[in-house]
Amino acid sequence: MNDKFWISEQPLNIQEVVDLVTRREAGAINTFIGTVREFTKGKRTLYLEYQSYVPMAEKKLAQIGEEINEKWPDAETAIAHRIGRLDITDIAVVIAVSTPHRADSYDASRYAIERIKEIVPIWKKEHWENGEEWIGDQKEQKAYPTGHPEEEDLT
Amino acid sequence: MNDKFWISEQPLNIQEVVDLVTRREAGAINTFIGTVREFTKGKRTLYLEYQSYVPMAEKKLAQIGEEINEKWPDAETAIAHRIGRLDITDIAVVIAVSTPHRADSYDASRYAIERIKEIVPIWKKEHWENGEEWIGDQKEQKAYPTGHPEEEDLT
Amino acid sequence: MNKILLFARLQEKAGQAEVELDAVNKSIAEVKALLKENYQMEEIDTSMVAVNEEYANSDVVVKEGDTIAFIPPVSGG
Amino acid sequence: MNKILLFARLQEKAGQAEVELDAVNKSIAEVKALLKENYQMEEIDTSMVAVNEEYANSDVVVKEGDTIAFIPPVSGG
Repeated sequence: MNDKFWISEQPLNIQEVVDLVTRREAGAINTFIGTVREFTKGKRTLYLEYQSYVPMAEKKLAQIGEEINEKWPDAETAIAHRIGRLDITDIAVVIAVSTPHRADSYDASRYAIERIKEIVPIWKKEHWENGEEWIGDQKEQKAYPTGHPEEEDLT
Repeated sequence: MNDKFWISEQPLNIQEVVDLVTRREAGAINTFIGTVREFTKGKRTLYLEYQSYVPMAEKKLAQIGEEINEKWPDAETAIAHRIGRLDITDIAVVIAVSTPHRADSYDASRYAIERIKEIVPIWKKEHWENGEEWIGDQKEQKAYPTGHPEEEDLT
Repeated sequence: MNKILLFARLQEKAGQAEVELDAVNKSIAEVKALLKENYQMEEIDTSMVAVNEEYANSDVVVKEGDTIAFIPPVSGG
Repeated sequence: MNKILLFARLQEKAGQAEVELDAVNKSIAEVKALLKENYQMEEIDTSMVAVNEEYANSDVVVKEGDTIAFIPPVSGG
């Protein structure tokens, strides 16, 4: 576990992530919380299972923090991602970015979630009433790697 | 106090606001947390004092929630704003917006904070080492109502 | 009679948060002028006005029992 | 010898999370081909590869002790 970027098998605590970026220089903290949604394109999810290549994932989360600091030098970022079995409404990811002014906190937080979906080795398996499937390639909104990809919503 | 939109003299609890918008239909929750920043344009703030026309402010916060639902029908919004004396790093406002998909949660949350600064009757008095002043007209980034307005940062 | 509410700098200048005034049948513009004169509050010109907790235009006419609030530029968030 | 890590669908298909393999002096492309053949894993073609926890190109040559991970399209968040 990195100090501000980590993968956890335990439920995530929003306040804990926010505390890591709270500071006297910041007037704004944007937080993105990804939760498990019940319905995706009318299909009912029972629960999700997240798997990760943990040491690499934590490095990649930290890299996202560095990328943010290149783009927004005044930003401070913390990211926690949960793995294992998650039920509907459980929190999968918490991103917190603090900046002196609010516009940057929104932009940097948005950047973080997009990058997570691109480079961080974490995989989600959806469990439905009639089956299960590892989801991938979310940026292209299709399930992977079925023969004919099924449209999947972005979280 | 409205159920999801309220003014409080007590410290705000982020989790409490997030809980109000957590639901099975949502996969994304964006939270904006406004905190008291120590320095604004090199000037050191000792503490802030917030005042509000409470019943009207709560109505206006609820109106922002309605405006959000006109623009993003699937969104659920909760907003709490603290008043009274706030020290550096204290939380002044917590906005939480949940939506099925993440893009809307960011946009709606941003909309909320901009509207708060336009229509909600809450005022901030900055206390510095050498004086104090009621701040106003933040959208135009100037202090109000001194003769020659001093540039003020947006939170 | 009407209750007039003052906030932030207006409140400090008036030295009170609330003024009782008979503004019945006066327009908001007239009430503004009255307060500006009585309390030397130029800031009134840049304030919005709310009648019964809702923003109101200058030509709205005050009724018995209406609560009028002067809302200097807000700075929440 | 080298440790090969498999995740998500690749892991299920192989029936194991980890394979020991001597890939020294082979390129990543060659290791991919080897695994694809041995485990009938077409998904390998659309996977990224990491060597020692960092993404690596197909022409990178494996050294003794390197850990190679096959990263199917990710779906975190």
